[in-house]
Amino acid sequence: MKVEKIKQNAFVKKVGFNRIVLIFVLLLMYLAFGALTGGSFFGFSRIMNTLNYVYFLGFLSLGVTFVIATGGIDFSIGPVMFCCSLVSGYCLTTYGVPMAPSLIMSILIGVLFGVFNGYLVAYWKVPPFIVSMASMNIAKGIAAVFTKTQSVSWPQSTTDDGWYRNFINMNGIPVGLFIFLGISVICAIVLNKTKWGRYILCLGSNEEAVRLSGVNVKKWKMLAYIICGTLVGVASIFFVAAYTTVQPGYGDQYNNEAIAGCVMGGTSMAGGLASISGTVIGVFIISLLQQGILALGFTKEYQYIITGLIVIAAVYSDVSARRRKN
Amino acid sequence: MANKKALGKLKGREAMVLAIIVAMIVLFSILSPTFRTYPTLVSVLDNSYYITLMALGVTFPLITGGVDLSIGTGLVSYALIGGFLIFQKGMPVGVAIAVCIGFGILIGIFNGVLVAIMDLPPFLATLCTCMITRGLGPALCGGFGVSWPSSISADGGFRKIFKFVTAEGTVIPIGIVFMIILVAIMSFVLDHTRVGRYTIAIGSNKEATRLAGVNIKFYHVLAYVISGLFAGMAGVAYAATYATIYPGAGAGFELDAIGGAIVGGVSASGGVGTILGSFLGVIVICLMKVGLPFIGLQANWQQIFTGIVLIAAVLVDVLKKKKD
Amino acid sequence: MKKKVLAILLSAAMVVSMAACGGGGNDGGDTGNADSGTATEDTADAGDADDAGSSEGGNKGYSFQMIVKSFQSTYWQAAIKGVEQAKAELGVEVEANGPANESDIADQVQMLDSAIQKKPDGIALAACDTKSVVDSLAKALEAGIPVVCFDTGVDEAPEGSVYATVATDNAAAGAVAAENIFPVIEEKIKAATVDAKVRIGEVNQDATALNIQQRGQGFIDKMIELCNGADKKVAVVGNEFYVNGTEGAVDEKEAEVIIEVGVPAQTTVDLASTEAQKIMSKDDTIAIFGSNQTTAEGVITANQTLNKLSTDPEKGIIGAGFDAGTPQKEAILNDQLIGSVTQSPLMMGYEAVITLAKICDGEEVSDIPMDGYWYSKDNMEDDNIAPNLYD
Amino acid sequence: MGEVILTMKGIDKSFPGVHALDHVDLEVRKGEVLALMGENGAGKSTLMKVLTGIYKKDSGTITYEGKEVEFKNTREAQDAGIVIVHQELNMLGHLTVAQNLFIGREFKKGIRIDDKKMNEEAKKLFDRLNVHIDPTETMSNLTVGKQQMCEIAKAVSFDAKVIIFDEPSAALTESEIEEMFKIIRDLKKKDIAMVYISHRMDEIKVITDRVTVMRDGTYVGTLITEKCTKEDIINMMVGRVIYEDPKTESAVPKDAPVVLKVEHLNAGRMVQDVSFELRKGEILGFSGLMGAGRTETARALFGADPKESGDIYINGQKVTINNPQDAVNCGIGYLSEDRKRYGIVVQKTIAENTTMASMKDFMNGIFINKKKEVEVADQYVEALATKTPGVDELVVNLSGGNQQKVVIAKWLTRNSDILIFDEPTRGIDVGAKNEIYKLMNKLVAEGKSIIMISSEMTEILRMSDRIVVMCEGKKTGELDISEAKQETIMNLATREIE
Repeated sequence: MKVEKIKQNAFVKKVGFNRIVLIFVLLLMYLAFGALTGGSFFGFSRIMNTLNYVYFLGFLSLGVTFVIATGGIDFSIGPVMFCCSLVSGYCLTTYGVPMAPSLIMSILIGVLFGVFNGYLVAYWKVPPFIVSMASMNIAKGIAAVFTKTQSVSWPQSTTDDGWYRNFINMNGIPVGLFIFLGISVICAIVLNKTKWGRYILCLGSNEEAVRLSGVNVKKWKMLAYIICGTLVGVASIFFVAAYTTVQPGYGDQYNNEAIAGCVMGGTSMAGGLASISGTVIGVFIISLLQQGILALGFTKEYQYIITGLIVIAAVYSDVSARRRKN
Repeated sequence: MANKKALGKLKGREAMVLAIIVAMIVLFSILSPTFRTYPTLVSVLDNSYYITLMALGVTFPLITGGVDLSIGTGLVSYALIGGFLIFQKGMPVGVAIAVCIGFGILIGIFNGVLVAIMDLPPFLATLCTCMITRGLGPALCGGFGVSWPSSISADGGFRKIFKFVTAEGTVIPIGIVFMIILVAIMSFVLDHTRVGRYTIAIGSNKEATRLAGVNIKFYHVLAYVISGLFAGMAGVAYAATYATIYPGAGAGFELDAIGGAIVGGVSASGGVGTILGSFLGVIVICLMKVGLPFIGLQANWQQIFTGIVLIAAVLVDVLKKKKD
Repeated sequence: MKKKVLAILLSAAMVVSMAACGGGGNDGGDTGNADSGTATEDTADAGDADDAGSSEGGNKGYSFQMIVKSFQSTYWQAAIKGVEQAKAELGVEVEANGPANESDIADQVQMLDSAIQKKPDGIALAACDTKSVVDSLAKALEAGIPVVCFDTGVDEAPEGSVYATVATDNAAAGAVAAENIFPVIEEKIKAATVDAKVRIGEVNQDATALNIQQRGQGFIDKMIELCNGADKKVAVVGNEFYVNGTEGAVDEKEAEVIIEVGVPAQTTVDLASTEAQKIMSKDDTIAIFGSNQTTAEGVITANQTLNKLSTDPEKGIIGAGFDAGTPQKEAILNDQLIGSVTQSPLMMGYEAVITLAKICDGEEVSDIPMDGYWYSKDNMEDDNIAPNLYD
Repeated sequence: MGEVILTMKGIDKSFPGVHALDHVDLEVRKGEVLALMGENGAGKSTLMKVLTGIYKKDSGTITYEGKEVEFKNTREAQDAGIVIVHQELNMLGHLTVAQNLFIGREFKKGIRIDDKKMNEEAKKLFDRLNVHIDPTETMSNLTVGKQQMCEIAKAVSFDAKVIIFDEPSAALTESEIEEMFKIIRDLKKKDIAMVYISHRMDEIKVITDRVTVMRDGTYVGTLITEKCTKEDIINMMVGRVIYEDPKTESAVPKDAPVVLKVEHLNAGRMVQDVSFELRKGEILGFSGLMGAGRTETARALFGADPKESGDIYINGQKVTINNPQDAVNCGIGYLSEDRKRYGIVVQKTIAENTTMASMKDFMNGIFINKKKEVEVADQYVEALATKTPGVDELVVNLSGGNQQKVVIAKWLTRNSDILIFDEPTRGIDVGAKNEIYKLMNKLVAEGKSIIMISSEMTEILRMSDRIVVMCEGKKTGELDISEAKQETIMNLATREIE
């Protein structure tokens, strides 16, 4: 038994340690960028910019965390997010649907995609990877067909309908941050303290065993995708709140960044092991990176490359850590 | 002879896909008179070359139970770098092509190392490479779009590899001939050589293959190298077909190829699949790409249909499994 | 465990080092462009021999930020070239940057904000999307940083934030294309009847910024006007956005002339060419217009298989493009396209910087409208055209 | 007795935190079968893996045919003539038998693989061992037993001088074991040395010449098989006698109520018209050969696999069971033979696994009552004497026996009255086995009822009150323990085969 005791401590440490290192990295990066951009990086409005990116990316990451916890994957989130705000935005601008319903609609569309993905994965056993591919195409297609391939601009803050933009920034107060952290906490509770999270994590680790314990795994698996869909819907609101305009046919790059943030946070692609706090930190790292790269006058390309490399590093450390444990 | 039976099953799948292709062609021809013309056929092929090449390559990682998402953004950045060399550095086209393919192989090796040696989940590893390649091309050649020499220009000869224009201006899509040859070669490689045999073996039971004394690391890496190699060739095909290569494009190309392979009966869980299947699958995807606009549907419908077809293709397998 | 820490530190280190070289590059003068993709090297190669000589010219020592839509299309290389010239003449710093892709709206907004925080003497902006930059412009106003819009105007910009706009009148530019195509196909249009319709195609990139929309619409409206002039009724079919957006069009049945608008699902040449193909492979098509570089190249690509384009309406389809780039220029020289409309990216870039400098000198500035020039085989060499025909 | 072909001296091997092998010695002679015995984790497999180059030894020497050797990988060992038949089957399901046999050493014509020749060679090989397998059959279509045969055939096909069998019989039916023994004897004649790792005493007695025993990574001693008794061996393995005699008569009163009644259960080829009753407080043994359809019956009954027809009555009430949920709600619990896949969630803690089946009793509001969870888990760790530092231990870190206990705890927490034990002691070492047996007896004493599926005759005879025998998916007999003899069961189990 002594042996196992040691292993277990190592494991506990791993989980805790992980976060510490991440936060350390985060600060390190912040300082590095700050230094390199001659202080201008520490400005308040710079922080607000970074947050703008954090919000929608954060919700995407939170969502996909649940899916990855089940051992699945969803990389339709980016296009689906755009689909949400395009379709509802088009209704808003063209069919004169009032703001509030449009926002709700955004979320509902997200939920619908969640149901679609979840149903196919859980009940029809279609590999998640393929479902993602499919619903990615479908989301892009629907959005484009619906908007007649025109981009949609949500109202400016100055207009009467502009109030929705207060979600992220009400005269200087980063409301969005509070909402985001609030929802993160809820997610953390759901994942760690409730039956939902327990089953989602367990079936991510060994689905058959959970099924034979008399648990309706299909239901819980589907739930994970629905949660993801919902959060994607929320993300779409925060995206338009930050950038007003969305256009059909895009959004892929956000999949990668969202998944990256989540994996960096120590959520294991193998499933069964997920951490909301990690995801949140991961998202901050990604956003800071994006912000910093731009601030340094690099183009997006460099961000792609660096993000790619970082995620590889993160995953490799996760893999090798697990290999050590077994 | 169960082996025959197994073969038979796949043949069945290919036959099915072939039937779908015929059905689509008939349908489109009925609905759109302009579709049933020689040029359209040619254009379907034109659109298919680079996707086909990707699909032929990516079939190998898929059969090992992995996947390669980096091919789409990859091929664009290879083509970009090639074009950059021709125009900014005034290098001959031949060199550009070589570089294009060379880069493909390099990235292939990189993927291989990540997946086979560092043991990362293929999906995630290649997703990262996808990001990296997406940045690589533009980063290396300044984020500008470049165009390879056009068919009329002196050294535009390489475009004739895929499409030969006779004096009277009739177009002969000789590209398809090469595709068929490649399909033949790769089928042979997959079915009758160690490379193919071990690729399947790895997809079937990696540990067992290792214990059988096979150098799985090598063959596993090789699968990704093949995929990279073909991505490089796809880069050339793309440059040969389209006037200008724009950076940032290419995201999503891989899905057409992988989708095609899946439609063609390659199992997402590895161990099963044929080259011919992948090839036919790609044709289905390309028919939709080109065909749907002809029957008066806006281009965007194509994406929706691609999605649906993909799901359908997999559901067929799922249901078949349910049966036996 | 160690491995994990190591790996993460490693990646951190990587970030820092990446950043470091960026920073290194940054303090150097015009390497701003270098960051934004070695633009300077390119343009340096691409000519501007006098650049070196005249760089000692006037020295105002202003530093400007320039945000372009992207460096994707060679169009922007020309713009940068113009900027280089202005820099050389005025001896000002210009740091240019732009998203990887004309549709990375979010990125551009971020870049604009970054630019503002760098507190430059002025910002030149070519907005990918005219709506989403509005807030940032307001920030610029607060920070008291003058903004000059080039290539694309921002209508809803907060009062006083944008000092001047250096942009092509896209509607007019689109019309130019129509005006030049019409005479060639006039006979055919005259000959057209309700039963024997003729078809004019237009391939339009999915319009994010207004300018391409306006361009497309400008072409359609002008064409309708001209056709009505030849008392033929016109119907617009294809992409609903334009079908609904057009006045003076009639129903497809009673029209003699049909304008078909194709919009590719995404801004990629392959999809553009598919759209072009769809239109060109119809027997009654007599002309086709690609309303920007990508779509024009789409038309050319489509022709590689169809081989239908010709400068003679009797022999085939009349093709016209927009902007420049090697493929188009070759196509024109080889009688595939009868011509194309170019804006003056070089001048725009140039003017934008000049205007900023003026603002800093406290001079009055006003909008500078740029024309779209029609160019064809005959006038490609002219002095007012040639410099704008970038590769 | 032939001369020594292989000696391992002072082999030492440590893994992070574990001293797996502590100066172990081993000596194998030509033409003998050497049994290598020891509880799970005694280091048998590790030792063999060191020998065949899967692991690298820390110290010690391996002398093979007079020369000191060290193999870097299985391939080298194979080439030298030392081949291992692995415990877990190493099949490539998508390839054919022949392709499997020659994987890694295909015959080639130029760059082309010569499948035709491979099939012929495979055929020859099977004829030599007189087993009947079609070389062109796809591997995944074969029965476990047949696959095991292929493994052995493969081993033989590297004209090996030393063959190591790592629990080869674990997955074999009695008849297949017989077949295998034939092959082994045959190989002995060919002067081939064999190391035979197994838990099954009776086999050891039958087939081996000498027995080397290991305990906790150390060498204990070697015995001549004829000259020793099971007890001797077991004593060396565990240091205490635990062997018990078969039950003689049922402990269940004749009038005990029927808690479970299954009528005409049908589920595919493996379950045809199976009917039986289970009484309160009874252990109903399910005997039969591997692939007789016992597990399938259990799974169909439990709703894990779809069933075509059949009625199930719980305490006289007819119930419908379409999925595990229904079954669990009817108070049935299923302990699978393959714990790691079907029993436990290895990456989770003991507590989490314990409450898996009965979450709803551990909720207050929408939150999980972790405190209660831990309490209950603790109770069962007490009650079942699970060896663990605490209930927050990850199950992956427990030994097989203790994992089994966690699964049992799971069902007790759900207080299921009917427990299906499928091969409850597979892969569990002798000591822990005994504890599980005690536990089962305790459970029935408390009024639970148990269906026990087991391939080990001794286990069946020792535990069951009644025995149902199955063969080829049909129920071929039902015996009271008092009338059950090994022979009677055997020929019920094999009736239809002959």
